Amino acid sequence: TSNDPGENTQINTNAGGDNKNAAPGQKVVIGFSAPAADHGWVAAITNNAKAQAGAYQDVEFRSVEAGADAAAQRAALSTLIAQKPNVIVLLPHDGKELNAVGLQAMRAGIPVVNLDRAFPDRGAYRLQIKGDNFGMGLAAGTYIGEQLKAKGVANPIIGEIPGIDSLELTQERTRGFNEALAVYGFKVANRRPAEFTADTGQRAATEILQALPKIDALWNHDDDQGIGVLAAINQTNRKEFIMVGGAGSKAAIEAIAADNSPLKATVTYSPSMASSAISLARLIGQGKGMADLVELQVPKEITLASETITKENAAQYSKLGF
Amino acid sequence: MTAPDEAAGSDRRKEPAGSDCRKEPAGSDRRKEAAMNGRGEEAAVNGRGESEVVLKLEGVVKTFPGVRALDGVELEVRAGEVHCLLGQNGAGKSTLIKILAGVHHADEGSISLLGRPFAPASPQAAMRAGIATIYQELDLVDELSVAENAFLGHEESRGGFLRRRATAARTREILGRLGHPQIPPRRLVRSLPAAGKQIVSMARALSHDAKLIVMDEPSAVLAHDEVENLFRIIRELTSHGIAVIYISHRLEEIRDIGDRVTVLKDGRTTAANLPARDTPTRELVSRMTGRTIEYVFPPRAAAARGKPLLEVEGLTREGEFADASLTVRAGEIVGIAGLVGSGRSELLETIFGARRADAGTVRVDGKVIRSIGAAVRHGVGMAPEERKSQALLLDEPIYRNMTLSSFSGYARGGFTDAGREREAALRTADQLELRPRDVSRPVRTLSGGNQQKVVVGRWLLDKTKLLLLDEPTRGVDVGARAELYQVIHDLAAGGVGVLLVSSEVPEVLGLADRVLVMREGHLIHEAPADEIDEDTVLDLVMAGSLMEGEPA
Amino acid sequence: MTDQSTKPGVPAQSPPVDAGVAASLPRQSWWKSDGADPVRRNLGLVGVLVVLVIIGIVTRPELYGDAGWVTDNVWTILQQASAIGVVTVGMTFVIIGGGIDLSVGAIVAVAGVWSTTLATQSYGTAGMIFTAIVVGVVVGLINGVLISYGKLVPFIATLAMMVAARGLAAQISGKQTQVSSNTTINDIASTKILGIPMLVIILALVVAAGWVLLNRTTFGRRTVAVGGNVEAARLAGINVRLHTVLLYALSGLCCGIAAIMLTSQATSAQAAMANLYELDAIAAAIIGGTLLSGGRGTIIGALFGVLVFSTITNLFAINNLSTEVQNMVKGGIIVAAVLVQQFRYRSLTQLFGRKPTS
Amino acid sequence: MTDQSTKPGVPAQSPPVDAGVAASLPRQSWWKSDGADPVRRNLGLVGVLVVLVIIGIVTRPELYGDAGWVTDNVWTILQQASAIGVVTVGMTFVIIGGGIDLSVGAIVAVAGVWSTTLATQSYGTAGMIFTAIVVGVVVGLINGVLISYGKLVPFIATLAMMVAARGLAAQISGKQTQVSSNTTINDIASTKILGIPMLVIILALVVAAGWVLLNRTTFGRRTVAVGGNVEAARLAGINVRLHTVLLYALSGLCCGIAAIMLTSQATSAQAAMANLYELDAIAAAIIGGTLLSGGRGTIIGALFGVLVFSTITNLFAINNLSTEVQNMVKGGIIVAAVLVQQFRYRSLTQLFGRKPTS
Ligand SMILES: Nc1ncnc2c1ncn2[C@@H]1O[C@H](COP(=O)(O)OP(=O)(O)OP(=O)(O)O)[C@@H](O)[C@H]1O
Ligand SMILES: Nc1ncnc2c1ncn2[C@@H]1O[C@H](COP(=O)(O)OP(=O)(O)OP(=O)(O)O)[C@@H](O)[C@H]1O
Ligand SMILES: O[C@@H]1[C@@H](O)[C@H](O)OC[C@H]1O
Ligand SMILES: [Mg+2]
Ligand SMILES: [Mg+2]
Repeated sequence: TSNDPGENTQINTNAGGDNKNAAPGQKVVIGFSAPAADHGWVAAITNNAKAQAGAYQDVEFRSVEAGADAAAQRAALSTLIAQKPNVIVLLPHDGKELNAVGLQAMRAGIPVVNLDRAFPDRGAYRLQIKGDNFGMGLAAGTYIGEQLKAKGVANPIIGEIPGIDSLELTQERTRGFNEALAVYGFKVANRRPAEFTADTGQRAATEILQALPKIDALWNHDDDQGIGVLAAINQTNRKEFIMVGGAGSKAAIEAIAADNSPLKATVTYSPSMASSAISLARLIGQGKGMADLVELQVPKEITLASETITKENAAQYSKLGF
Repeated sequence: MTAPDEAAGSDRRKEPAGSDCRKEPAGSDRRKEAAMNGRGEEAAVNGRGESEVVLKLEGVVKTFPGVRALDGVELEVRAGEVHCLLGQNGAGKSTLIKILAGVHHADEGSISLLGRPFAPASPQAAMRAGIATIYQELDLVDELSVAENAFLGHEESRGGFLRRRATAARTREILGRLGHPQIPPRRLVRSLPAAGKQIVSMARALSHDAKLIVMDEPSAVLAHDEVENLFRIIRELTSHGIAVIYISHRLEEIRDIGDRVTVLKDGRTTAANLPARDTPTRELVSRMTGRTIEYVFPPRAAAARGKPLLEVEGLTREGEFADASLTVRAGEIVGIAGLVGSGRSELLETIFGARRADAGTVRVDGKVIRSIGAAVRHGVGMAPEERKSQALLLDEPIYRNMTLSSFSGYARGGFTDAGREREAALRTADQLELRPRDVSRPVRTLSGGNQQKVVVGRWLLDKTKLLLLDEPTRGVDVGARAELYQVIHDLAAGGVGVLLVSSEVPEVLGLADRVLVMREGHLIHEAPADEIDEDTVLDLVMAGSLMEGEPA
Repeated sequence: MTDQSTKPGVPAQSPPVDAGVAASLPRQSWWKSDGADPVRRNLGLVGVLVVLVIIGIVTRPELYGDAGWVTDNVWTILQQASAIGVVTVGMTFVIIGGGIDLSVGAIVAVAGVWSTTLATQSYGTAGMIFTAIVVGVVVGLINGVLISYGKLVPFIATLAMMVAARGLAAQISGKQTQVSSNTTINDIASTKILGIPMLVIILALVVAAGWVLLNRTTFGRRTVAVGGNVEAARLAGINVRLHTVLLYALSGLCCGIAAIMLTSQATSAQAAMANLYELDAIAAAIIGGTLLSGGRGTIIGALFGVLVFSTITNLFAINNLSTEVQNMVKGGIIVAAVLVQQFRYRSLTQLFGRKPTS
Repeated sequence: MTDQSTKPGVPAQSPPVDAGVAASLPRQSWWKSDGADPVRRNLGLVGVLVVLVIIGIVTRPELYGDAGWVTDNVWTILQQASAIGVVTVGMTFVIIGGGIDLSVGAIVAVAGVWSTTLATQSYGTAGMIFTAIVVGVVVGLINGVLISYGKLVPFIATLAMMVAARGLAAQISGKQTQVSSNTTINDIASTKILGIPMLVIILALVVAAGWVLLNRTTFGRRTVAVGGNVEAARLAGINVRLHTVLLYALSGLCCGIAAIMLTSQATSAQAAMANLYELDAIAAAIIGGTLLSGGRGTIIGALFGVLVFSTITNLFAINNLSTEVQNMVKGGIIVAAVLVQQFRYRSLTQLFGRKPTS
């Protein structure tokens, strides 16, 4: 997270040169839409997409702002569809709410790459690239379970700070988390949602720290709101627990590497998926497949793995932090 | 006014005051029509002055938190009579009629309507029982049309849909009866002048088939000619057997229109069923106030004319008034007479800087004034016409209302001094006989007349050099009026210049040194007060409209 | 007028002595008349709309050159305005009646979510529509009762309802987006009748019904009275409490209808749907000339208010302004739109309004 | 009264007979007086607070058994209330003065984001505080000017500002969370003075200043006058326009202060910070007894309103209620809190107000 949106984007420049797909081909117009970024992760998505598109000479990138909600995005997309781009890359406000638009575009002969928030209808997309929300929770829960088991804590007190609670992705993460903890016989003692922003993160963390005079572990779903969570921890001078973050921001990775706060790990949900989406959209537009696969076409679905970043591997990930 | 020689005031207009106070209905066909309308003709006149008792109150008590507004009221109203209620400000008149109208509920006592016990649970119930009310404070909806206001709550409708044409027609008919056929039924009430609104209020009362119409100071906002018109309507109503309860602080009106008088004092009936014409003023006043008032307008020592304080030259606001020039000297009281709508309030407000002039200048002490701020800084004060909308903070205590224009003066370094404000307010309250005397009470709980005293009192506190008074005695009772006149005189004697607008010609004549007459936006006449009489003023005021018919 | 005086029952008049009132009633041309006031204001809004379209033409001539696209775009704008437009009609009534309803967005969400639960969907189209409407009306009734009989300030009562109803919607939906598998409902958003999108027709019907209700029925006139001067309304015998309850129920009804429309557009419903509709609806009503303090307002104006907002959004979309720039510009346009209305009004008053007095 | 009768020129009076008036004025205890009205209302809120604490004690006795924890918890609640509390003080002034400020959350965001850009941070602590406050005041001034001189309805003007300022904040921040590396600022949130958290001290100072300003200065009197009856204020010689501008500037100032407080708490600022503060602040003010239509309100009441909200949140947290249940319960508590105030008021009036009439 930093001042300059252009900085630290994660793109694949295909500099290796042995990739046949890198060679400029037929021109592809890619339409792109993601919700208005009021938060680092979403901002990174848009920046990555733009930067990745910029890396190709044969891609024309046409981004439409999605406005404040699903309805606004729907409106923006109708105008985009009317302009007939070759491919549309779309991170919807809500997959289910915008499913109909996906169908509409596909019917109009425009392949849709559905990013992050999944369309329920398989006919509504040509390619779906998702982060693994459930897997993210699973990874966080597993890390915490292992750590606490190693310390021999019997009945650990575990806190959870999810993001906006009404989002399905939040629910999935929580489910994954609970499932992983259940394996160790643990469960969450208190759960205070924030709203993906630092001030709400601070608020939720303060509440949870107050409600739980002693904590063994804390999972915060989102590293952006994590800035506030860490601030609250600092302000209350509490360090008796370990904390795990989510998504994998640069600041979080640095803090993990520095190892001077309760933040010991973060589970990734990388906005680099936007870069991949653009690359694959280009291939779809050009009718090419992925070079390393036998298939002639790009596959239908890709789910990214959620990796766990700890002090040990932080260096490796530092360039992927957003 | 309530001059002791009431005969002089009332004779001029009074109809032959026979012992039979029922007026002859205008025509027999109309009498039939009235009967068909269910107005109960037979109920009206069943003998000389012995008509049926419509309403009877016994021992009615009503308490508000901290105030016993009614404390055993007795009242008897007969069909076809105009029954006047007299009483000082705060005596409980409005409270009484609100009980009749179903707005308030009596704590104790009995009320019977046409012989049956009556305790209206809501205004609706009262209306259904045949009581229509014209309230002291206008109760109209600005954004509805004249017709919609008249029929609000009992609209002409079919299945919830308005019958607009029928409503308009009925409204037009009622307005015609009221002598105002020219008011368009579909005009928004917002755009009517105060007198027009009063007429709509009356139209609403007439839109019900009422047996009893209660009028709470209907004449307060009316000019002279309008009052005559009102009386014509009241006579018409009573001729159909409708009973009218009439409240007014103008005793000469009571003599003119009233049949019997009941006097309230401090929530009690102190005299009932006095003959309206024959009871001496002195008695009425002493029943009301518990004292006698020797004279109303204090004698005026020939005013020591000071230097010109206010100089207005060629002041114009298009559509309202034009080319007004006048001077007020220090220690001088100048009165402006004119009809409602002739532009007097507008002129006063423009002088004060509350409206921007299109042309002309206003000078105070030789310095040009263009804004209220400048006016106030130069010692000009104005008591506006509409107390509720223009002057009062109803929820704030009396003393803060009194010091609204002067609290900075009592403050030190921006910090207010409530103690000094309270003291000052209390002094003014005493001066004006404010009731109750507790200056910490919210103004909302005061009776109408007492609220008016607060408005005027505000400028008595200040170091005012020039006082602009717009209808300062509207709704103020006889006793307090005398006090107020005295205060105005004392101020003038102390060198304050006063410019006074009043719709009561005797007030202008009795109070002012010099009189200006305004008609249709023009100052048409000027004379020393002792060189002009009421008739001349009235002729001047009316002449234009009578002769030209169509307003310019 | 003169014909009145001969009618039986009207007493012979002394010559009408109404110089005072008459003198202060300057003759009004229709244009300057009170009745024309809302029309004047709305013309201001029409002006704003025209300017927005002109900006669209200037910035994207190639799009506006295509007649088919233009027609499509008009329908798009109207469709985007449809659900919020319906909500705004209800809101306008509430505001004119002296209240405010902060819970509209939340009501849309509960109604939408409730009608799309699996259980409800099993009752079919009628069951879903019925549920949405009943839920909307009932929540509205609760608002009304809290305000009328509980004597709560409308702002607080409906704020509490907003919070609670969003919670309820989350509870009902299990925080999952509820997908509608009812094709009849889903098709509403894509159906056209005689070339006009069904959603636009629904909006038009609701607006027309609202106009009639406000201007041609006792309910409407009483709404103005209750909002303009409660005391007067009460004194006129209007049952103010009952009326207030009905107003909020009406708003709830509109929310129920909007819930179906939105569900159809999104083929799904969720607890966060219709987010901040309350602000949009209030803003549209006020821009359309409704007095926030009650007692005055027009349905047509409110519709124009909604259209201004959705046209702005459309303009941004076709020019692909970034959200932050969009927001900054939008703030400016809102201010400008209101200033334009005032300007027209005042300047016209000056041009035609004041005849020099002789 | 009697001293008047001897004055020259005053008509001779028979002895003033005002015994009746005196009789009709049963002595009022201070408690029942109108002056005590805000106190009575606030007591209602204190009652609500007490009930919330009791629920806390009953549901989590083990926590409330620990004195250290209880103290900590009090500070936590107050700290959570601090930034929004400061905003609410400004909002209360605006509402009492007859306006409304929907842009407070957005102003906090612009002020916070602007003061934490790298450029501003390079000017150090004073530079950051100065920037936040100046930005807050300037945005407030713009609101005030639009409303006073542009004659825009406050709701619309500040709504437009809300949208625009959020856009500006996004623009300035490049939509990234701006991390504050200024330790002095960051430490405000963790510093305690004499055991009292600095944030709480700031809140206390702002509330005290607000109280004095409202109740003891000419500025406060003007505010009440302007909000209670603009026309009366104007005719009493108050410069209504200027005063209105100052009110919005005051609100902006409070937002600037709150921006620093929030930045310190989150050690960062971002465009979406202080989301929906406008609703919270308005609700707190109104629950605290401020009339939405202006002319009446109390600072202490507003503070209690804020405390009720943050105590509710705290109660939910220590009982680990889920968001949706939390929201539903919160709606109910808001309604209950307001009803309790009314109930106390009325029942007291009934208990002491009406002596049996003889
Ligand atoms: N709602 C109220 N709450 C408290 N006191 C009230 C209320 N209404 C009236 N009062 C008090 O009751 C008394 C009677 O008031 P009321 O309005 O009936 O007087 P009134 O005779 O009509 O006076 P006026 O001639 O000035 O209109 C006054 O002392 C007034 O202050
Ligand atoms: N807010 C509005 N904006 C634009 N046009 C309107 C608006 N309201 C009404 N109109 C149109 O203007 C015409 C007059 O409207 P209005 O409501 O004044 O009609 P009305 O009730 O018939 O008038 P009146 O009551 O004077 O007879 C109507 O035909 C209507 O179509
Ligand atoms: O999936 C995203 C999540 O990872 C981020 O933390 O917040 C925004 C979401 O869209
Ligand atoms: Mg009265
Ligand atoms: Mg006048």
